[in-house]
Amino acid sequence: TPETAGTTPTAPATPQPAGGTENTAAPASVPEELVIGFEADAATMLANTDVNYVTDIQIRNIYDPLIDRDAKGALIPVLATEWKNIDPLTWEFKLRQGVKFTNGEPFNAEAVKFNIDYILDEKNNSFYRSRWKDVKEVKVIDDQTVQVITSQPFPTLLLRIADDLLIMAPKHTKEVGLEKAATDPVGTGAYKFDKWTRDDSLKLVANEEYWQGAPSIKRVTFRIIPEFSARLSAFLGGEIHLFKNVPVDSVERVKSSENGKIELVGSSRINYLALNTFYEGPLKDKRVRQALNYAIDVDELLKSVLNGNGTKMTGPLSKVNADYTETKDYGYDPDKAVALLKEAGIDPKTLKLTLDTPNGRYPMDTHVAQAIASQLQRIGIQVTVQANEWGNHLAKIRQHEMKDMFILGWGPAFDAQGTIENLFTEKAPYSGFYDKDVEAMIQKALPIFDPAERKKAFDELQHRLVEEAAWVPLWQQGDLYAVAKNLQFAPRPDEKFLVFEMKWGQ
Amino acid sequence: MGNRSPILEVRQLQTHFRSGHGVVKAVNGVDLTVYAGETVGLVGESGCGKSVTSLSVMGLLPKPAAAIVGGTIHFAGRDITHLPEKQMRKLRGNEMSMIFQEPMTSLNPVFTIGQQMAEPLRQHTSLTKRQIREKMVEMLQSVGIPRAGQIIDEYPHQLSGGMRQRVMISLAMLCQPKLLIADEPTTALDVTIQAQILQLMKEIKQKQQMAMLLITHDLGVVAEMCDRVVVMYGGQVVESAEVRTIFDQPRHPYTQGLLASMPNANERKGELKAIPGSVPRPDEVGQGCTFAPRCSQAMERCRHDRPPLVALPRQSCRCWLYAGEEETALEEVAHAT
Amino acid sequence: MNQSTLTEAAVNPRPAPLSRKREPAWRTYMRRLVKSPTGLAGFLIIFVVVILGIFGPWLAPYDPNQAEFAKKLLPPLTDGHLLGTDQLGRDIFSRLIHGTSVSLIIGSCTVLFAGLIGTILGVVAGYFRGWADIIIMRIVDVKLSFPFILLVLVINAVIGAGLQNIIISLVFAGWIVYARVVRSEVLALREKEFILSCVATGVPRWEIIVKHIVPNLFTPIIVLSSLQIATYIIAEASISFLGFGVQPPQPAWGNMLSEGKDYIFSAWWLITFPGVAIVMTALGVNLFGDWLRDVLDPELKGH
Amino acid sequence: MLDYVIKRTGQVVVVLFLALTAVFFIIRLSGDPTALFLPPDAPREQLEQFRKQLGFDRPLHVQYTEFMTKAVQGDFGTSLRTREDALQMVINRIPATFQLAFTSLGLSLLIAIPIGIQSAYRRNTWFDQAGVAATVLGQALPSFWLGLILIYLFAVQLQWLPTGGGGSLVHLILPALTLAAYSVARFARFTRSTMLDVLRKDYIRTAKASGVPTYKILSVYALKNTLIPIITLVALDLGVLLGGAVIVEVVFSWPGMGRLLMQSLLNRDFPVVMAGVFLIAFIYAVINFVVDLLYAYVNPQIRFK
Amino acid sequence: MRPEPLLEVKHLKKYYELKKGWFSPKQQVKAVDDVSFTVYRGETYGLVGESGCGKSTTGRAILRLQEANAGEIWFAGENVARLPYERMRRLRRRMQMVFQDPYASLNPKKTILQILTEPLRVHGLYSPDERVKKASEILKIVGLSDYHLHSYPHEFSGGQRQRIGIAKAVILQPDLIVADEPVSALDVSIQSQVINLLLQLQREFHLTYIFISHDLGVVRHITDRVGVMYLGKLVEQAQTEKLFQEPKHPYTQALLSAVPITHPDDTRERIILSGDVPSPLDPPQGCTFHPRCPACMEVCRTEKPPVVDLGEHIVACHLYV
Ligand SMILES: Nc1ncnc2c1ncn2[C@@H]1O[C@H](COP(=O)(O)OP(=O)(O)OP(=O)(O)O)[C@@H](O)[C@H]1O
Ligand SMILES: Nc1ncnc2c1ncn2[C@@H]1O[C@H](COP(=O)(O)OP(=O)(O)OP(=O)(O)O)[C@@H](O)[C@H]1O
Ligand SMILES: [Mg+2]
Ligand SMILES: [Mg+2]
Repeated sequence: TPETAGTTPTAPATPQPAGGTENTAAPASVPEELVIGFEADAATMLANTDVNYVTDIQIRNIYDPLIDRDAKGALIPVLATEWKNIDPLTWEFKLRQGVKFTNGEPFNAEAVKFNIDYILDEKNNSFYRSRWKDVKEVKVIDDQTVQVITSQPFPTLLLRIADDLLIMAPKHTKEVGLEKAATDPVGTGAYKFDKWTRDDSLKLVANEEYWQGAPSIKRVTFRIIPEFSARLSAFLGGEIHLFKNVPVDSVERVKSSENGKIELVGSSRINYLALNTFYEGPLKDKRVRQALNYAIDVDELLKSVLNGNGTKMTGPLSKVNADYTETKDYGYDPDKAVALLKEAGIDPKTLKLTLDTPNGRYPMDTHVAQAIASQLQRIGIQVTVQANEWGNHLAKIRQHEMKDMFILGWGPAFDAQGTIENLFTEKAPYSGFYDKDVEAMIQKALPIFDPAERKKAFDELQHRLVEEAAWVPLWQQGDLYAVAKNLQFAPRPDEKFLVFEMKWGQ
Repeated sequence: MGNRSPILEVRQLQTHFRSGHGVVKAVNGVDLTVYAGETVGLVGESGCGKSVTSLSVMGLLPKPAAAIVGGTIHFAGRDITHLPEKQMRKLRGNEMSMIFQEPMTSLNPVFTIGQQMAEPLRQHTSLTKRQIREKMVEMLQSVGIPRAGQIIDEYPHQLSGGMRQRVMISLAMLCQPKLLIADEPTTALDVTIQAQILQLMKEIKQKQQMAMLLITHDLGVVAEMCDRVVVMYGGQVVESAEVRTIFDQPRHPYTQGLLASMPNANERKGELKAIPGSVPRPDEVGQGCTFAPRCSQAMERCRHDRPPLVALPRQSCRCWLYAGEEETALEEVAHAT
Repeated sequence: MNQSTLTEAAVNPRPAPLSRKREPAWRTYMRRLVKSPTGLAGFLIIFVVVILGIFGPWLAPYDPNQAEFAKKLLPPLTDGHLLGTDQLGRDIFSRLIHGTSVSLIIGSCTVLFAGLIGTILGVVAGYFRGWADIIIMRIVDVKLSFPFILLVLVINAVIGAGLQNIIISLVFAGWIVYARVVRSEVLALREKEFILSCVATGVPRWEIIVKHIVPNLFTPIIVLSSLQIATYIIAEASISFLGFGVQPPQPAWGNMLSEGKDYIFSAWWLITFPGVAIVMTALGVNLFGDWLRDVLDPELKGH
Repeated sequence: MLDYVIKRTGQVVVVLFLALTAVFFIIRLSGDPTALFLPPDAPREQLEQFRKQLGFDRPLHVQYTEFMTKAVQGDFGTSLRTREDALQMVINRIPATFQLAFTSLGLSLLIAIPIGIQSAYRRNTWFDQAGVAATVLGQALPSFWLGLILIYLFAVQLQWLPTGGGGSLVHLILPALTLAAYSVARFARFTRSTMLDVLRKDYIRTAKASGVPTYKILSVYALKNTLIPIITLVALDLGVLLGGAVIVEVVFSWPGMGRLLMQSLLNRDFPVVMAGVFLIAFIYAVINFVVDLLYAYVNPQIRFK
Repeated sequence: MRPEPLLEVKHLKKYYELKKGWFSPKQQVKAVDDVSFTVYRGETYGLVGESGCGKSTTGRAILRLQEANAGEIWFAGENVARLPYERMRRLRRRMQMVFQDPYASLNPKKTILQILTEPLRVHGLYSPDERVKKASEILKIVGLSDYHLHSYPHEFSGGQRQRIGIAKAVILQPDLIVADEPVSALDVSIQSQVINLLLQLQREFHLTYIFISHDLGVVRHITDRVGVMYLGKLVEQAQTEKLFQEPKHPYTQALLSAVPITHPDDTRERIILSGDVPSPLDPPQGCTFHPRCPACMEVCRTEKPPVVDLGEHIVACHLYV
């Protein structure tokens, strides 16, 4: 769907803050500064460098992207006003006029070129580089026009631009050098950098000259509080106004507090139970995988472990995914599960499986794992749960050291390719599933440029993956935010905190 | 000897220790008198209660393990048996002071000699800092310490054993006490140094009219230093007399045995006269005479009845052998009973 | 960890008074235990904990791992759940009882292995001195400046999380305490006259170590161990907090505590009861260890 | 003195060398860092290239030699995550770390020593037993439990103190208290037992025999002797406080060295881990050196011989 | 009619490297500095001197409980100082030691039976049953009984322990026993018992003793010949009676005169030495005794005194050159 976001809109669809007048109208009790509690600090203030979302979330208030997403995940223009495909290998972008970096530098085509070149330059060791490797060249056509030439058809370029690319001020960056720029960022964003104390806080002040108008909230602090209980304490004590990932069982506590409310949004991130076919175990048998799909009651997990915070999935993609198609739901049917196992020649009473889960990476992850174990135990399967430190969990997956099953999340997952290609091909270890035929189907679908045909191919793939019981789809993650009552905040499916979109007041 | 007044009078002193194993009667009825200006030797074997007696007098018993459970202690006519700590403190280091056995460990290793010696003066006089210092130097010089002015600022470990004992002595003498208790002051020292220290103590005693209670297990030291001797065994006084009487005419079998077992009194390489058996532990003292199990002259009676302190001419002795010989007591013996 | 407090158990043998009838040692100790309120309290706590640890599985009213989602987060004293239920509807009381044995296993295994390794190295360093001593003591130094979490993480990466990981990590960290204490003990012992007397007799070296030095190390080691056990039980909680603890769903006090920490505001009983269990046990062990030290230290005997 | 310094330095060098060597090899066992930095969809070529760039593709001994050669020059490389100088990153944490360590140390000594002295003096009285029980309790509380309870009490319920974060003195109080709880227990017990020993010494009897009042004996004559062994214990604990206060730092969001080290470990940010271990070992050595000096200061027997 | 020499000590030296403070350079204590003497079979050789003069070190070096820095120790035709570990271990059967502290010299965790049979066991003597018999025999000899075999050391008094210590040394029937202040920790009334025991055993087993003590009364009573040590050096050596009657070295003279009198009426010409025993860390130049010597001459300050043999009476002093 690359072109759909289209050439038309000139103004962002995000809610337009009212600018200066709003300030005087605000009640006197409004806090001077918004404090956001956050679990980990940014790695660097440089854009386009660290893929970790904790970095991205913070610096996105300093830097603007060319393209953003709206609440439904559709692409909307920001610094780029329009874009089009000139040919399968050439993309052209028109840039917004009159935008200035906070140090006075003008924003123009050179700036875009500088930032994409930054990613591509091996010296800079950007962790994004592999995603951009098909970009051959960035051509400055004129001040307001830039062309991206790719070495092969690159249908997801717009998604890369939307998800990855942020625009740093080229002159400043070159002048002070990367090392300095990493702690003194300059962008076109709604906020200017003020002070950064690593692992303690990042302070930002409003960019009064912001091209979308002056932000309503004048000061922002991201406070790093790694421990959840401490975050909640800080929230209850009024030290912070906003934090994300409230454990489901603490929702009530926030709601019942004097000045807190809960905001919920369906994240694009999906959680699933991988059924590992790289491991020589019973799960290589399709019937066993299907049996597990029948034996696990996702509805019950959602209801009882997650208190309903999440949206059930039935296939590889969630409903927010642009390429979603409805697939068959296995449902909960333990008898069928037992029958299938018997058919595969396995007595469920003697079946022993292991289940790896990260510890604290996803909402209630270890609890979900234990609950799944408990559910499988109902039909006699014995499950050993192993909770891993995140780094180990990832390493085990990558090095194919996982055993029968593991829990993992994937996101942002807005499009089919980004999900299916990266999960179900042979090179990708994350779903633990690999099948020759499926791989062939994927390879065939990838280069398709025609939207309709492309959609058809991916729809087919989705059905096929469900049929194969490639994994046990769990849910589209529900993101829970604790929000101060007097803060207007609409959570985004892409997990970002854009302070520009927030304001004080009921 | 007529009209001397007693400076220290201990009557029927009983000091007991409470411990995990019951009560230890470390001192079990001790009578002791020290007159002004005289030197009394307190002899007896290890564990017989010499130190506990002296600590009872000084009010330095380890609390709460030990307590005086009977008897009285009078110091210069005043009953100090159960004197409150505050008043006792005013006496200690001032009117009565004490020298301990181990010069090596009796000085605090992390304070200078001066800091430690200044304490009694600070507690008991109102001298200024400079006066205190002068007084200390003077005192140290008088016990024959060279470089007194420097030594004041040195630490105990920089001094030899003999020097430290001199420091201890001058520490005890600073406030010119009426009574000096010396608990085995030379046992830890070498023979040649011991001779120096004994000499020094004799001199000091002659200069200052001071009474001294000298605790030792060495009869040689007693012979050299003392006017009168009190012999203890198993928490009790078994004999007490003038020093010559003890050496010439010991009456108690223990005292006799002690004197006889000195090597010099025996033929070289020959069998020494020995007291069989070993010293009883204070917690296993039965009824009867404490020495009876080791006594060659023990009678049936000795095992059942505790002998009284019998006043003999010129001495007193706790033994049934002399029960019939009781005679009119001499004055000082009466005090010592 | 606490090591230096323990060297004071370095004892010089002083005679216990000769008693007429010899009474068995355990009766003497029992008599003295009854007299010490803190020691007795410690002993009773340990007694209860050990009983629970051994017979827990028969005493627990529920299956500790059976999740019953409908009954999650019940407060104490509801629906037949004495201490309430946790986030998956499991009975906390039953989990606590089952967790007892895990904590005991961690405490005792660690003490056993750390004690063994530490003692051997300590004896070698202290008795042979020279190079062995230098090398062992440098390793101790290195270990001291080595973050504990690094060790846990690496062991976790190599052998995976779980009970054995915890024990191995703690043994790795714990042996130095023993090595140091034992070494200084041995240094003092080897100068003792009775050891010299063995040399003079012509007792071979290994026999001196095994028969004369090691038996005299028992007292300090017992005292040290009694105190270390508590440290290790608490350490399990810390390791769980860092995410390397005993694997769910197996209950252990530490992982119950760290799983419950997110509920401190919404369901206090999740974190309170395992916390109380740890604190009580540690308290009991410490009180008992203190008492033991006093009893076994002849310097303090009879005072 | 010079002799001593040379010998001591030699020891430190050996320890640093051994520590770095151990960490170097041990850390390689903890897994590959590449997975954590690159995006999950990064292709194998990029992983390989990243590994190559880090030098991970070469034989271990080559990597080791290079690492050591550079480490000797104080170059631990740059952080994989932040691209800053690894050593500098760790050094930046020193102020916060020291603040917390020394405050809690001071706090615990201030509380522990009087308690220990009194317990020893009033051995076996109710005060002693209560003191022992209380200090033992302090040692028996898992620190994150205590920390969270303190936060709940003082920050949420009473709102007297902030829940965490770095910066001002008020931020220090709760974490320092939490850390101190453990040390107080150790110090108090140690003071008590040392004091008991000291009070049995002959020189205390001498002081009593000079008529020195009890309070002065306790607070001057016995205390100084007691302090000497305490110094060693303090040094040992300080080492732990510097590198090992991870849990308290996490609970109270304190930007200290322990937290950085843990994060770096979890991120497999090897250069920072190495630099961290190096620095901790170094500080530890310095502390030990200072302790020796201090020792010599309070203990004249060492000073003069 | 000189009996055969059993032990010959030649130029024995033992220096301790000492490092007391951290900031001070290494120092050397010359604990034993060039000591030579001979002990004949069946005699008791006494070593006297003040604390720290090196008596114990000499004793221990002879038994190689401490390795000497230099010198030869000839025992039974072998230089003990050079023997390899295992041969030395076996030789220990013939040379034994009695220690000063009866409380510290017995392993508190062993029964008396274990303590007494161990020497036999490690030297492979007798069968296990015979060893027990031997132990009970020796126990009777030292005045204890079978009754005590299964007791632990802490159940005995100091005197009894010292008897056990002596029994342990004697049970191997050695030729030589080094007794390092065996009675000085004992009560006065017990001392004489132990001395009697030592004398009795010597007669019975033809033992040779090196008897170390600072108690001159005891030394005079028990020894045949005496060596007087001062600051690591042997300053005088003679027959006991001769030494006590005619001490030659000024130090010996002072030492003897310092012994306390035995009766209040005794009068003795005291030679009170001025000053203390100098530190062995920093011994005086020349004759080490010269700073305290009442008869000090010019030469004493600079030159080490030669050893002068006055016919079975050896003295190291310039006065007799
Ligand atoms: N702190 C104590 N606790 C228990 N018993 C004690 C204590 N101090 C002394 N005793 C007992 O009191 C008895 C008398 O001891 P004391 O110190 O008076 O003996 P002593 O005659 O001075 O012996 P020594 O010559 O060895 O100094 C001893 O048997 C000892 O067991
Ligand atoms: N292990 C040691 N390390 C260092 N110096 C030592 C050691 N043992 C003894 N010395 C020193 O060697 C010298 C001689 O000691 P030794 O024990 O032989 O003397 P001694 O004559 O037996 O004295 P004492 O009568 O006190 O037992 C002393 O100055 C002592 O300080
Ligand atoms: Mg005494
Ligand atoms: Mg000696």
